[in-house]
Amino acid sequence: MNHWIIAPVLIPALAGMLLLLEVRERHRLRRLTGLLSCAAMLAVAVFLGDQAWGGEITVYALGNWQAPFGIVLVLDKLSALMVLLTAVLAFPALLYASCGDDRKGANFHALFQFQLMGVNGAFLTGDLFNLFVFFEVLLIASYGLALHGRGPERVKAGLHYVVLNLVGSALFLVALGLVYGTTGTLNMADFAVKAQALTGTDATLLKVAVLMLWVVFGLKAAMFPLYFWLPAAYASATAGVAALFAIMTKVGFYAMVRVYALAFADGPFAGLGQQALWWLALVTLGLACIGVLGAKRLGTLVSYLVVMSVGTLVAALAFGQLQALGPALYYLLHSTLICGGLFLLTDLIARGRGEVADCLQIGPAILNGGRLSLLFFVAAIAVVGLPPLSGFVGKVALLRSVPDPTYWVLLLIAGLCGLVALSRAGSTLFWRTTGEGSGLRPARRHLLSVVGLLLLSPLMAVYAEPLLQLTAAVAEQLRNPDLYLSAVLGGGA
Amino acid sequence: MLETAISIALALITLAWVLNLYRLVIGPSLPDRVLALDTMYINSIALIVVYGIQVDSKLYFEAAMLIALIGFVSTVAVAKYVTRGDIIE
Amino acid sequence: MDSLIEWLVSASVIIGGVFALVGSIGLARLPDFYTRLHGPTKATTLGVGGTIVASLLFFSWQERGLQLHEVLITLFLFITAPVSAHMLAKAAMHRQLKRMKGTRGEPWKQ
Amino acid sequence: MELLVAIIIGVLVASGVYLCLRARTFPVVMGLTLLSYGVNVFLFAMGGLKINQVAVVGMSPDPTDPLPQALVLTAIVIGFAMTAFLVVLALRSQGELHNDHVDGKPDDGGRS
Amino acid sequence: MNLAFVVMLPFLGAFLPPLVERVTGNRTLLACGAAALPALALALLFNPARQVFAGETLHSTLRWIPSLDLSLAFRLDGLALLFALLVLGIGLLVILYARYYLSAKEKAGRFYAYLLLFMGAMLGVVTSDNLLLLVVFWELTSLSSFLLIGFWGHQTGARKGARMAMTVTGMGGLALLAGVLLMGNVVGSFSLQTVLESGDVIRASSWYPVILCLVLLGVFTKSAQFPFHFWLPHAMAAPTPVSAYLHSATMVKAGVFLLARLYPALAGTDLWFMLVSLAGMMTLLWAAFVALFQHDLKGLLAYSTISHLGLITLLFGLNSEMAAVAAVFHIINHATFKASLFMAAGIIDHETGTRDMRRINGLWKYMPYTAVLAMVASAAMAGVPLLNGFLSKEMFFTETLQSEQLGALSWLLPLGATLGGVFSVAYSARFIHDVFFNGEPVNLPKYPPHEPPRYMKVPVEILVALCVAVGVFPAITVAGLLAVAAAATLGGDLPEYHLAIWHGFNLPLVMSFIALFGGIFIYSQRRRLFDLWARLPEVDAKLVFEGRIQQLGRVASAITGRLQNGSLQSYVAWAVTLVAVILLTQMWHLPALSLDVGMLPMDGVAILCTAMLVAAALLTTFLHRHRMTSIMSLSVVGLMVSLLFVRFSAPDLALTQLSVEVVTMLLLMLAMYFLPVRTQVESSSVRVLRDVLLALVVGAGVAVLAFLVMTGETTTISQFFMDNSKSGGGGTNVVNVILVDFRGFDTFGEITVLGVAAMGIYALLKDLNLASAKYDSLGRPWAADAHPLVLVTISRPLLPLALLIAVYIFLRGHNLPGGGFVAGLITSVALVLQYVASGVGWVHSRMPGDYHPVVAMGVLLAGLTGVGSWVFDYPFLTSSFTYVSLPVIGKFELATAMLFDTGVFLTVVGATLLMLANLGKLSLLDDKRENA
Amino acid sequence: MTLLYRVLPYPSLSLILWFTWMLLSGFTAGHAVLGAILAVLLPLGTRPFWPNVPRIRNLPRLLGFVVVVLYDIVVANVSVAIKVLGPLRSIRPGFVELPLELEDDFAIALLASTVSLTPGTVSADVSPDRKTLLVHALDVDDAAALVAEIKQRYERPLKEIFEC
Ligand code: NA
Ligand code: NA
Repeated sequence: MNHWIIAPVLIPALAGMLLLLEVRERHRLRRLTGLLSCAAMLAVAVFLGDQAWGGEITVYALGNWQAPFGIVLVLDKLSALMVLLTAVLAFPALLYASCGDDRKGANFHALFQFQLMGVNGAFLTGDLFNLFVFFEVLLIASYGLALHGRGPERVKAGLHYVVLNLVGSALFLVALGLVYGTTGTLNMADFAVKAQALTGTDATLLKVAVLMLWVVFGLKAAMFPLYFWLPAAYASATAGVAALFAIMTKVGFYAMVRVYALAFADGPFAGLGQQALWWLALVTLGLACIGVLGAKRLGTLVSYLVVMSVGTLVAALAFGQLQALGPALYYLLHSTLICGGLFLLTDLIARGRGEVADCLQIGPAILNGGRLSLLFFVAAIAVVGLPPLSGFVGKVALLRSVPDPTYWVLLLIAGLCGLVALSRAGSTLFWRTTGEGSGLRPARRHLLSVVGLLLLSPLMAVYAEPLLQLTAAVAEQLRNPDLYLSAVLGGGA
Repeated sequence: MLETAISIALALITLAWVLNLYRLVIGPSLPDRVLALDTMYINSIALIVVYGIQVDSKLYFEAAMLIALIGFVSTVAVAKYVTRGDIIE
Repeated sequence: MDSLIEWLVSASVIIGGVFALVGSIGLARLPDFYTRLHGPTKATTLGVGGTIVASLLFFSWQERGLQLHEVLITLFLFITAPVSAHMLAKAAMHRQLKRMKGTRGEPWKQ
Repeated sequence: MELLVAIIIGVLVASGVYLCLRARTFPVVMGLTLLSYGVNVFLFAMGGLKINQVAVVGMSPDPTDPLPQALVLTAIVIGFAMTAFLVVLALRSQGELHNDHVDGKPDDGGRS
Repeated sequence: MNLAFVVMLPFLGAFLPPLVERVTGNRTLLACGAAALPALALALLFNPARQVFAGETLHSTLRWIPSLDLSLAFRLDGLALLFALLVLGIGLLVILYARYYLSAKEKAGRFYAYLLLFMGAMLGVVTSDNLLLLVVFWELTSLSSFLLIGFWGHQTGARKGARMAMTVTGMGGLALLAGVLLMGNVVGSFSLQTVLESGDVIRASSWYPVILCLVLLGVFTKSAQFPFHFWLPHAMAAPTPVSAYLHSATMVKAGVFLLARLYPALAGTDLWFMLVSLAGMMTLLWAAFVALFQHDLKGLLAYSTISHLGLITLLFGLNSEMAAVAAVFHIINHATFKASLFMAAGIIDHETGTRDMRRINGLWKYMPYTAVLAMVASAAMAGVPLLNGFLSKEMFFTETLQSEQLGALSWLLPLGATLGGVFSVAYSARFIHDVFFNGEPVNLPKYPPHEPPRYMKVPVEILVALCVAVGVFPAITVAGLLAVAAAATLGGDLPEYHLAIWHGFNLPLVMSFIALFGGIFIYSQRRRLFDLWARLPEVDAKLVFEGRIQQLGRVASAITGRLQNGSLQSYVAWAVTLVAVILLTQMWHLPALSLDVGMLPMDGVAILCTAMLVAAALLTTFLHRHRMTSIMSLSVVGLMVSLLFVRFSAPDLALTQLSVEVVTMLLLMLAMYFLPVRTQVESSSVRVLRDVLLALVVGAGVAVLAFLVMTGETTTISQFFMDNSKSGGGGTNVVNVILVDFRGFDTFGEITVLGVAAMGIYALLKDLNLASAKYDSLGRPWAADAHPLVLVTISRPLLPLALLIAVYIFLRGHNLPGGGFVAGLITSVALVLQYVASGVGWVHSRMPGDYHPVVAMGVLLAGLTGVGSWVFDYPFLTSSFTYVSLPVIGKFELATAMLFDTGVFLTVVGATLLMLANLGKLSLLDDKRENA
Repeated sequence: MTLLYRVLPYPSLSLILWFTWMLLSGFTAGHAVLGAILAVLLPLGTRPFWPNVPRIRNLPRLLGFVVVVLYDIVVANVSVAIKVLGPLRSIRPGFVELPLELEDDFAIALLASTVSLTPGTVSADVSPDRKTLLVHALDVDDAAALVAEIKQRYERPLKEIFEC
């Protein structure tokens, strides 16, 4: 029996528990534990990716109870991809945080591991209520992480983040209740099958449930009008945490894709809420542009870039028939990694500027700013979508597969806004300086994590073709939900 | 006869509850309200026990026992809050 | 059902209900906190006690054997309820709540 | 009975939502608690209502749906964890921002 | 391969100079190192060039992203060769020139790196054989030019100039991208060859106007065509070698290059003529006019560049093959004379310390040699015979005369052309006269100026020599190159033309002379014109642009601030509104509510209890300002909900809810010590009304949903659990078996949540600085009795009793209501009661106070129980149970689920105590601070 | 004796626990064993939490005391019920100070509880020096008589049970 599927959940869980057992606060040991766990996760994720690429969808029936009665983990190409992405992002983020940020509060490493557990669980589970549980795991850990360290800004942003998500969780439960009340099941595949047969009142109730699910996922993904919490929360979080959070919005997006692909791409409920999703995504994109232009801190700017990527992605999903999903997933990989890297870089810059931190105003020159400015330049090019880095590839791929004028205009404007804002930010941070700074020099591990993440952009551009093929294969598998259904429910589906 | 008696008892206890809620609302002091709440908890024990007889089931006994055992902790906590502010010191 | 048992159970249940109600009437009706504090003791003791006796009789009869575990409820209540009352009295004295006219003696300063 | 439960759910949810929209951390905590009561009852009700049909094998001829109960149990525990976190966060906010406004706005008086 | 390598060479080489700089401080060596790359590239182009001259087009393709039809495809035809030579040749000269221009302090290594990056990008643009690839390089030129223009980033002008250039050209680049993508859609390929062969398809497509506009937007921004010309003068903040390079032969030429490149695909329509020639004409005239009034040496050259680019654009717009040839020719000529002029300007700047022509006068005396070079180049710019500028300008005049595109208004074209010529001569005259003559220099920062270092002049000499050579011997110097380039531009046969100095007396010659003398006349009238100019309102594009950008930022900030106003209330309101909208819109599709459905009968007790629950909920809500009262009524709600669970056959839920209630109350009381006991009225009545409405809609909506589901019929998967609970899970309490077995994974996640919440709370509480109240809410000092005797004494024996009950509840859980969670809560409550009764110090002197390990052990135990099933090759959390018979004791069950439930128990105990005990300790910190 | 003491530091508590367990789980052999194990283990485990609880020295007296208290509860309940339902003007509440002879904390607490359990009186406070118990009585004619009655009916037996 192949137990590896559950490893991405159990490895961080185990590491988290060991970290809790370690009561003597030996920081080196804690760091080592955390990093080893991340490394192991990376290895497992690669292995699982390889397995998923065999084309078979692997189902792991927890407690040996078959779907739809027990909870199953499902490893298909999409979940493998997302787990891999998480692992790739987590390692540098943790490495960065392990340079001292982890000591600014209690239980950082354990929280970090549990966050990963939650994220991986959410990606792997094939059960809707279990998805809720893992959402809560990742949320509660993220609450702790978001508040890690000190400062009133962080507390305020954290409070908003927590309260909104608690409201979201309540809504999630209502939606799940309706799902169970109408279809009598919680397994995603079974749900997809049963949903198709609903009529009359039950069908309407199910519609309400699904629309509510969109709201819940939209809140996690940070879509208009539910993204307002994000900029403050991300901008005020510790750098390593903010970098890891780059994946969090993608969890919401993932959940949308999963549910949509299984149950609503086809059949009687095809396109349920799609129109609304499309317009909300476009508004998100537009408002993110405005946010990027108006940002007064680099951290906020990057946060809006995250929102921008969400708008871009959800619009591509809502455009219809999952035809843009392949490029969207490529873009997702790119934006997650680069935004993560940018959060780290923002912190390095802020450290270098002392008091002024990442405020976009005149400040002291950064000691050895050359390296940072180079990194910033690369990251900006990548995130704005200028050639020759991954952002350009992703954007071109999206433009080609979403032939809609509004989308084109917005996406191009988004690029322009990013360009204007980031060139302004960069010139302020690196050029418009007064005297030598008293800020801190980046540590080697700091630079290593940032470079590690940002280097992925050129790599993703160089290997764009295989990656696009890969994401296209993911999309192809999703376009054919029968594969998933028969894997989970057996041949009968 | 038993059924009637039980119905009457249930009605009496529910009525007691209403009076408790009345005290809880009008107070006037915080100890009054806590006392009302405490009484409600105790009346609930009676209610659960009577309900157990009504439906001829012992499955609800533990709920009543639980209230008897730890229900008072809430009351103690509030009382300590009133006198000391700090309930764990 | 045996009519004697039924009669006994019914009586106990009603006694329980009555005392629960009387306690709550006291709570609602008595003029100051200290006197109101005496109300719930009725619910605690005879109110719950009556229903417990009923339950004891009923299930012992039903199951053809002595069923005593309900007694535990009373046991626990007898342990915990005085503590609540005591703590509430202290709270009231701390708050220097008004006493009804004609109360003899003084509460202690907390 | 179903009507009563629906009314209960409605009132709990409405009260919860209203309190969540208040400006201080305390009512928000109260609101979220009420909301989660409402949601738990809602989730519970999705299995349908049955009286004295506890889902214990061999004890009830027509047992109630146990699954929503299990879900609600999970939801209660998670809800408790979240509430506890929020309460402490409210304290942290009080400690760092010196007031209990959800946006950390300074106010005129603390303990009035 | 070879070709791709040549293009990549500068990119690869870009890493070299910074490295060399680190090794050696020798600037000459550094410059030579940097120059070696273009030199090598030029050498490598030698053979291919011969093939191109022989009429071949060289291709070289590397795979990159086939699924986007984006390949590293390069082509070398005449046009590409021409531009490659300009890019590399002038680049080489600029590097040599920069060796002397840059001061010793400056980071020359970085400069060369940027320059080489730019060179590579430019080379890529001109040799791309794939339109997407062209866009890639196109944007790269914008990016690298941003770095070059902003090289002196400490100067405001440089920063703003760089950003402006980047923003404008970046915008154009995005438009170009869109245009190219559309073109690709129409043609079905991004291959340049295919696109060029599909001109008819493109022009016939309904997308043609859009494509043309988007492409032209790219072209016009890049080539600084009206109305996008404003960025170029401000790019003069760059070091002069950069200007010499970017604004003569490369960056701005990328735009006109694209016109040439796509000529076969896009040209030949009226729209093309209107847009291109109109923009060209406007630019030509306006920039030439403005150039005259620039006092900055480089400013004059910048506007002159814009003007000449306008001329070239105009030529392409004429839709005539001959005009295209002229355009290509002028591209060559402009590159040579303008590069040399910029370099000369740089020398003057370098030697005098200023570029202000009002201060620079009479340099003829101080640097005659440079003066000669500059004057020759200026003359070429003015179109003086025997110099290269004359030849192409003559062709230009000819073409304007021959165009009939404007019909009856066709005479406007030669008129405009002549007028442009006039101003061109005028500003050239100014460049010569005002700088080298016109009296003595005024207040120069460096005085006296002298000739620059010998080798700084070499690049200028070479370029000026080229101007003269082409001007005098066009046929033997440039003709071949022009022919292949023009042929490649037109994508077919060349028209009949003849490069010669003398074409006889004809109208173009007359126009040339009008321009020459008119220009000199205008320059002679400069005082009056300057006065006039000075009276015109001065518009600084940089300020305007910067203002716009800042305004944009402010507006954006304002909009963002509106939406994202930092108010949680509004965020929650948005979310709730969304839900309300969903409910409202879907309600219409629901059937009319009917009470005439199968329901359980109501009874008086239930109705009364419902009424009480509702009342308590409303009380909690409306009394929320009286916080303690609100908490009390919330507790009533909790109690009622527990009883609801009792009523509807869910004793497990009732037990859980009741014990959670108690813990929650402890938590709230702990918190209330630090929080205000009242909330003041803050919400306006409008706000309250809005919130009440939202609450009502959502509440009613959810109630309706609940009612419909409850009264509907759904077959669920539950029967399976009922059937398999005993046989498969070993327990009769199905709810519990679901929790620890069927859906044990949920429970595993759930206890993780609890544990993580406790950890998070611990982290939040650590070092929390909270002042506790010294007086109660009535202003009295707190009571003295911290540990009342009765409470202390009674709570202690209660502990073993409660533990006993916990064990009982735990053990029966699998078969009857109960379980690890409730048992854990009972245990926690009993322990917390000890804290409450006897204090933290007392408790911690009797047991360890760190509950982290307990939480960890709990989750670990649950997890390990799950992992245990791997031994038997079953999935995680597969349960197993067996019945054991012992003498006396009898038969009992052993189940792994029990072990799992023990994990739950431990986690619950650890987590609640971690939360409550640490919250309780908070006040101790405050006391300690007081005492300290 | 020492070994027995080590295993069963509080035999009466262990007995109560065992009996509670049997009540809860039913009188079977298996539960008798399990209950015995728990009755030994739990007091041992929680021993640090209650260092000096007095031993019951007179078990029959204890049983007698329980019967008396239960009887008093029933009687007092009825009389108090009448007062509660009757005219309120007729009741004369008062705080009565009861000088304590008991010295042991646990015994004092038991007395206070007993006073509170019998309707009509609530023990409101114990003086810091543990010499006086403050009792609130719902209707008191003669404070001295009340004090005497409490001392006679409850305090004395308690003293006998615990302190000899
Ligand atoms: Na405390
Ligand atoms: Na001059």
